[in-house]
Order: sequence, then structure tokens, then C-alpha cells
Amino acid sequence: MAFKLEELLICCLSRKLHKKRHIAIGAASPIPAGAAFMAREEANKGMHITLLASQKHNHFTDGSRELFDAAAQGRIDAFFLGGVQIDGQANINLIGTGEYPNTQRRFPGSFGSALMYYVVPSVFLFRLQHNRRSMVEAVDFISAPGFSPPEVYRPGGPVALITDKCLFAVDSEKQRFRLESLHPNVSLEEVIDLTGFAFDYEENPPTTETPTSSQLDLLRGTIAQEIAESYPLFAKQTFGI
Amino acid sequence: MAFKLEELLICCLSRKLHKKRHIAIGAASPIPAGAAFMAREEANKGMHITLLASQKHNHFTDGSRELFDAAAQGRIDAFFLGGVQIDGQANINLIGTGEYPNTQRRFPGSFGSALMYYVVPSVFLFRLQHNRRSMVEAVDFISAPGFSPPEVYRPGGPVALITDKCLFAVDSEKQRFRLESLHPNVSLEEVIDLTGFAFDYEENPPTTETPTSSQLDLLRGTIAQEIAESYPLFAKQTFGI
Amino acid sequence: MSLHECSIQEIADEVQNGTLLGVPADYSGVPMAFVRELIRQGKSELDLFCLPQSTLQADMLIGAGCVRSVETAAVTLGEYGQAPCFTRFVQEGRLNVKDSTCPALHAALQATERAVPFSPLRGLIGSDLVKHRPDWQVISNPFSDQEDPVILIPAVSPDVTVIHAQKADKNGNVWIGRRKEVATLIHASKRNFVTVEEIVDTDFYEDEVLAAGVLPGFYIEAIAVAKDGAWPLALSDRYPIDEAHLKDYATRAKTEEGFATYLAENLAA
Amino acid sequence: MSLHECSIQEIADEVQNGTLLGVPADYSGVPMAFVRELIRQGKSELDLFCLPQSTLQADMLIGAGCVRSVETAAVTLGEYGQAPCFTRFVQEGRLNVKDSTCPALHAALQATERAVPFSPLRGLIGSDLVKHRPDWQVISNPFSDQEDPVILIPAVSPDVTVIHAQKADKNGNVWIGRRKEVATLIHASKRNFVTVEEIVDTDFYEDEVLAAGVLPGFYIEAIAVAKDGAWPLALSDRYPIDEAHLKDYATRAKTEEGFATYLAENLAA
Repeated sequence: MAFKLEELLICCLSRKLHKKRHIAIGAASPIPAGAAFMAREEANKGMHITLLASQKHNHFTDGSRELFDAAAQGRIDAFFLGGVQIDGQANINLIGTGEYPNTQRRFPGSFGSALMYYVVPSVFLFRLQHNRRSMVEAVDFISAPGFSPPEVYRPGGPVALITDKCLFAVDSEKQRFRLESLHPNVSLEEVIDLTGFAFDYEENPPTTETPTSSQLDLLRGTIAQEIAESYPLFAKQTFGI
Repeated sequence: MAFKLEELLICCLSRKLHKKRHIAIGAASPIPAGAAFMAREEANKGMHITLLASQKHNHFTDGSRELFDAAAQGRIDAFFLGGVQIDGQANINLIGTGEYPNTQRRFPGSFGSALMYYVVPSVFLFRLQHNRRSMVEAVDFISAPGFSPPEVYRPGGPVALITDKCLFAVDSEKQRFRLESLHPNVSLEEVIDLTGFAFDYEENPPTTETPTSSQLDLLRGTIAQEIAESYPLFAKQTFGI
Repeated sequence: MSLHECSIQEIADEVQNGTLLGVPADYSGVPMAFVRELIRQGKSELDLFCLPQSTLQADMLIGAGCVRSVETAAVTLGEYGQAPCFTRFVQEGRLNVKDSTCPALHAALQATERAVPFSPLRGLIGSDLVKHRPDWQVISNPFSDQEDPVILIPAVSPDVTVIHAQKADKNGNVWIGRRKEVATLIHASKRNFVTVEEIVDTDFYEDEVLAAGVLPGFYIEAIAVAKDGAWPLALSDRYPIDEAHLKDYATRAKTEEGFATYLAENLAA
Repeated sequence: MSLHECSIQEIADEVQNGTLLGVPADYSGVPMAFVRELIRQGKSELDLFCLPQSTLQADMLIGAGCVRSVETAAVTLGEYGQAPCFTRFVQEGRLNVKDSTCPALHAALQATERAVPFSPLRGLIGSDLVKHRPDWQVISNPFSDQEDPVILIPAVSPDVTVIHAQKADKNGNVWIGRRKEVATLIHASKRNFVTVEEIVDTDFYEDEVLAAGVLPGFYIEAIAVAKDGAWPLALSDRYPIDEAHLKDYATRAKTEEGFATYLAENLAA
């Protein structure tokens, strides 16, 4: 059964979320949202999903600080962070490129990354334009560091990086990425070529598990409807609804 | 027109409150509550009165910490504190008598005094049993000190002490009490005799201003009704309603 | 999000001897049915953390011998007089009281709420409370170029908190209204249980007006229905305090014997 | 407690050049009618403090030359793309951005809310944000016997905060619902004004369900009625965002000229 890249990514991310109790998703993140809905449907009906962009799927009642407080308390199991740039040490840059503060290309800002990245046990990095401008050797500005020295309070951190080309796992010991799988029709050479940082890999990396037809049915049915409530434009483009 | 001691105290305290914008009153304080209602009626209809014991007269919506926060922000102009013991340096003891922690006579505890006394600009002390057990040279336990050294953050503090015998003003320079007026039919000798601490006084102290008949009318009418809502027992005993 | 319903007994089962138990103020919904069950189960060596004070909950647990220590701004029956068991136990040297002041109790939980090791606080310096609290520290304000002592209150995290509320919804959310400090107590506690008058068959979030007073269900492990669960204390907007009962308690609990017969009568139910 | 009604012009009159202005997030009620009035009055050298980010409010004020600095976790039009004036001004070196992160902005106001000089916070250490914030300090946790750096965020108190809300009551109380962070912004600000869709002839406190979402009137100096006062942004439960308008803005404001004609058209009304 044919599928779109977005569908592959949702199913791929979803498998990582099966055991989570509470997943929080920031603004403009339809793929993580889809993955969370999918995981809840497939693996854990009791899972709690917070979409910060939604009113319906946001149950916080103590203002927006409650997300950060709840995360600091260890009550949020998984969160997702993008990055204008991501480097080989999993540092993320949400500020812009060039020398700060007079950045050449300025982006919105660091949002809550400088706490969330430290305290949420499973942070998934995502970046859908995998190229040497986004996957860099060293970010121009560290909005939040990938790893911290042992004296720094850090119960959380990165566990994976998903792009439009592949999935990286995080090796916390070595503090670097390890290629976990290549998306269909992507070669190892291509990923090496598009990636500005060094990473570990096997000679013949596996291919990212593709969605089954029952997964696609679920995704295009129930899940697409759930996604559409918060991300109508994405749902229209991806699922035609 | 004859009046009760409670009526005298309410009218006496009320005069000190005319210019306040927001007065907060803790639990079990019907006389301060009456004084605040009286001041609002006589001097400032826009005055805000918070009775912590009431639901109707308590507009905080951020839990009980909002009182302490609002006070620390300088938004509460006047507050009232009692004391098992009060000493000549305006230290108050709400814990008990004897050597702490194995107090001989244990009282409930310090409540919020250890912040409120520091941050509310006008704190009125009140104690209706004026005797040498309550008005002591030095309290057995300082729940909150009357004065603080200059390096301690202290925008607030005591301005007066009212008892069933007299009214003391606070001399912040000398850090001691000054007799402001004797209640009717109380002599200076009696107050000196009943007070365990030294205080300043004139040879012929004035008598506490007595309620006018129009004040008593107001008090026994509108104000008594207001008081009765939160302090039915007190209102019954004092105003027979 | 989903509702986990349980019994009061099951909640009490989760309270081990030695637990640091979060205790709400009277206006926040006191789980008295649960308190009686704790006494029935013969708990001991409980440490109580009151936000910021307690009346009958602390007093009965103390009188029944369940309590090792209590951290609080006050224990009192308010208009009904002094808390008789608390007073007696302290005067007899049988209770460890960690005397505090309301904002310090809030500050300790707010620190845990944000997972920071301490909260700074104004006031307090020069109070004898500080002398007896070696767990508090005074530092010099690092943002001031003048001498400026600031007290730091370390974070406290109750092991278990139980509150009583008017209602829960079908998805396990609890309506607490504007008495928001119980939310802080819940946020700061490792495990939370709630007793409620009723579980209603709606979702509070369907109505944004109701939602403003909701404690989200994901903080709560399980919910037990306990009709009149705050009795003999009041539950805001539902029922008033049982005045006759409180007066009777205030008198009888003044002696060990009086308290024992009070307990015998009131635990049987 | 009493209602002080005023006009939007009168609120804007109270904002002096050089004011530190509190800026609410989009979901909290953005006072766009007031923002247009600020631009009409030609304010300059405003410092913005966003809780914790801003969209159109900061972007328009920046584009109109009203802003000297902005402290924020982000300025963005969200789904409508980057904030065009913010981006242009930063890239041209014409705007002082005090880059922060959401919880640090909350922490700064929570410190003021409790009148303490700072709030401790986790995270942040190792972020380049810290390098560029000499006003933040790292101390060693005095409660730990191991090395444990903790960042301290100093208290911030906006001079003036203005928010837009659905309704006020006859006594000047404002209903804000569950987006409680504006309460913190208001608590921490020296002066507060509110614009509302309507003033209703009741008292919100007569209904405990409504009361749970109320900002008490005693924090608020005056209230102005501004129908559709958040337009073209959304106001929760009242009206959605004006998508066509935002798209148009996102395109036109990319150039100085486009922004100028946008302003000319939209300030006239």
C-alpha cells in the first residue's frame, strides 16, 4: 500500500511512544501529534496527550507555566523539539544563523526548549529538511544543549532525531547520534552527504519500518480526524480531508 | 448614648482606617472587621475589604497564598494581628508560653504573621485581655518581631496596639509604644499596673474618642448586619441581632 | 485520560506508616471519611504537612496516635477553640511540631511544583521560627550590592496527598474551584488521591467556565466516592460545618478518655 | 470594590515612552485595539516583556518604531509564518532582543508576585541564552553537599500591563478563565488596565463556578470596553482569528512599504 512521507514518519515516531503515559506537543507539530494519537489508539488507551495549540486537547488550568512545571515534576514523558540547526552533539538552535545577536537569518526564539530539553525523559528531535544547513557540525547558537556535564540537573534529554531521510537514535554514552534506519529509497551515502556532523552507523543500515495497511487505515480514518481538529491545513494536504 | 466596649474599639480602630484602599482581616477578628466596614461606610466607599473567614468578602482566586503574595506586593494596606503575648518592642508570640518547644500553654501557631507583619504598611495589634500575662517585657517566643535591623527587607510593621484598656501608638524611631489614649474610666495607673513592659506616656493622657450617636446608629444598623454575616455569634452578643 | 475509581479503604491502604501526608486547609476540602479510615487502620508515625493549617484532620490523627510530626502554620478548631489533642500532645512533649508560617509552607510546595531545590521568601528573619528550623537557610541576595539577607525554604514533596472535593467527571478530572492552593499541594505530591461527593457523567472541559476551576485528572491516581466525605467539616457550597458535632468534639477531646469514647462512637460507622 | 471605566485612549495616555509593557500570549487575550492606539499616539522606546511570547502585538509595535527592546521566548506569527517586522528589525540590528525561554519569563514574574528578588530555575545551564543574560546568575545550591549549579532569574515588574478579556462585571472584576498566567502578569505589574468585550451587570462572585476564573478587580486601575478588541487575533470562545487578515499582514509586513500601507489602512478605523 502506497504511503506518504508524513505517514511513514507518524508511524515511525508512534512506535517509540507506546509506553508513554503523558505526551506533550508544542505548536505547529502535526506529525508528533499524529504519532501520539496513533500510539494511544494502538497501544495505550489511557495515554494522556496534551496539544498546546489546542483548546480541546489542553487540560492545563494553571496557565501556560503548568506545562513547564508538570514537565519539571517528571509528569511529561515525551516532548518534541525542532531546530533551525541541530548538531552532532544534539545541540539545538532555535534562534537563527550567523553571529548572535545580529543573526543573518533570525527565527522566532527558543520557546521553552531551555527547560523542556533538560527535564523530559524522552525528547524527540525532528527536522524535515535534512541538509547541511540544518544538520551542522556545530550550531551557531545553543538554545538548549544536547548533553550536560554530570553536575547539571538533567533527568531528561534527547532520545532520537527524525528527519525526512532517516531516523537517528541517541547514544547518551558517546553523546552522539547513531543511524537507526534509513527511510525507504534513501541511501547511506545520501544521508552522509546531507549531514554536516559525524555519526555512527552500520555498513548496511536497516530500512525504517513502513506502515502496514491496517496502520494506514487507522491513520487515514480516526487519526486523520483527530489531527484535522488542530491542524486542518496539514490534514487536508496529507489525508485530503 | 451608652455603648459597649466592642463598639468603642470598633469606632476607635475605624478612624485609623479611613485612608486605606485594601484592608485584609484574618480569622476570628470581628472587631477589626467591624472597624473596616465602618471606615468604608464613613470615609471611602471604594475601599476593598477582604475577610479571610468569609466566602462573600474574599475575592482571592489564586488560593490562600494570594493574600500573602498581594501583601508582599504592597497591595494590602492594613492587617491585624493578635498575640498570646505582646512585648514592649512589639514582638508578638502566637505559639505559647514557657520554653519552646515544650510550651506550657500551647496556642495554635504563628499563622501568616512571620510575613504579614513585615510587609503590610499598617499592622494593628489587638489584644482584648490587657494584663501582665499578655503584655510582657519580653515574649517567650517571637512569632514575628516588632522591628527589624535596617538590612532586613521590611516595608511594613506595627502602627498601633489596641486593648480593652487603651490605645498605644507605635514610635518606630524609639521602637517602643506610646500611650495614645485611655479608654473611658481607665486610669493611667491601671494601665501601668496591667502592663508588663515600659512605654511612653504623657502625664494626662487623653481619653479615647467615644462613638457619636450617629456612629452608633450606623454601627448598630448597616454595619452590624455586615458583621453578622461572618460573625453571627459576635453580632448576637454585641448587637443583639 | 481516564477515571480510576477505588474505595476509601484502598486509598488508606496506600498510606504506609512513616508517610509524609499532605493536609489541606478546611476551605479546600478535608477528606474526613478518609481520615477516619486511616485511624481505623491504625496507621502510625505519619508526618503531616499542612497547607497551611489544619483543624480536625490533624487533631484527630494526633489524638489517635497516628502522627509522628506535623509541619504547619497552626492547628486550631477556629471558632470552636483550641485543637484539644494537638494542644495536649504538645504540652506533654509527645508531638514533634515543625512550626512554620503560611507563606513558607506555600513556598516549600511551590519549589517542588517547579522542581527547584528551594524558594526564596521575605519576612521571617528575626522570628524565632527560624531558630528552630535548621532546614531553612539565610543567604545574602546575590542581586544586591548591599547587605540583604533572604531566607530560602527548601522544597517539600509529600509522599501522598488526599483531598475531598465536590465532584469528579467521567474522565477523572476534579472540580476544585478557586481554592487553588490544593492544586499546588497536588502538583508537589508524589501520589494523589481524591474523595468526592459524586462522579458526574460529563467532561468538565466541555464547558470553559467549569474548566477554570478544574484540577486535571492526570495528577490523580484514583478517586473514591465519599458522600458527605468532609463531614463534620463544611464543604464549600454543599454543606455547612456540623456545629453541634464540633462543639461536642472540642469538649470531649480535651481528655484522653473523652477522645477515646468519641473515636469509638465515630469510627464504628 | 468598584468599576473604573475609561476609554482606550485614556489607557494609552498612561503609557509613557520608556515604559516596560507587559505583553500577554495570544491565548490569554491580546489587546489589539489598544495596540493600534499606542501606534496612533506615536509611542517610542517601549520595552516589551512577553509572557512568554508574542505574535502580532510585538510585531506591529516593532514595525511602527515604538519598541526599544523585547524580552521574550519567541516572536512569531505561528501558522502564518515568521513575524515579519521582528525578523527584519533583528536582522538589520535595529532591535534589542533579550532572548529568554518560557519558564524563565514565568519565573521572573513569579518572583515579583511574591516580592522576592529572584526565582531559582532548572534547565538553562549550558544554553547560550545564559551567556547573553548578564542579569541572570548561577549559584551553587546551598542545600546540596555536591556541586549543583542553579540559575537564579531576577524579579521583573512591568510598569504597565494591558490585557483583553471577554467580560468585566459591574464591580470591576474580570473573567479570564483557565489561562491563569495573565493573573501572574497582572500581579507582578505596577499598573494594570483591561479592555473587555463587554461589562455585564452582575457580580461574578455570586456564582462560585464563574468565580474560579476571575481576576479580582483590586488589581486593575481601569477598564475600557473594546468590542472585538483582540481582532484580528482570536478571543477564546468568542471569535476565531481572522485568517485572511493575518495572511495579508504576513505578506505585506515583509517590507517597510507594505507595513506602512497596512498601518495606514488599519489605524484609520
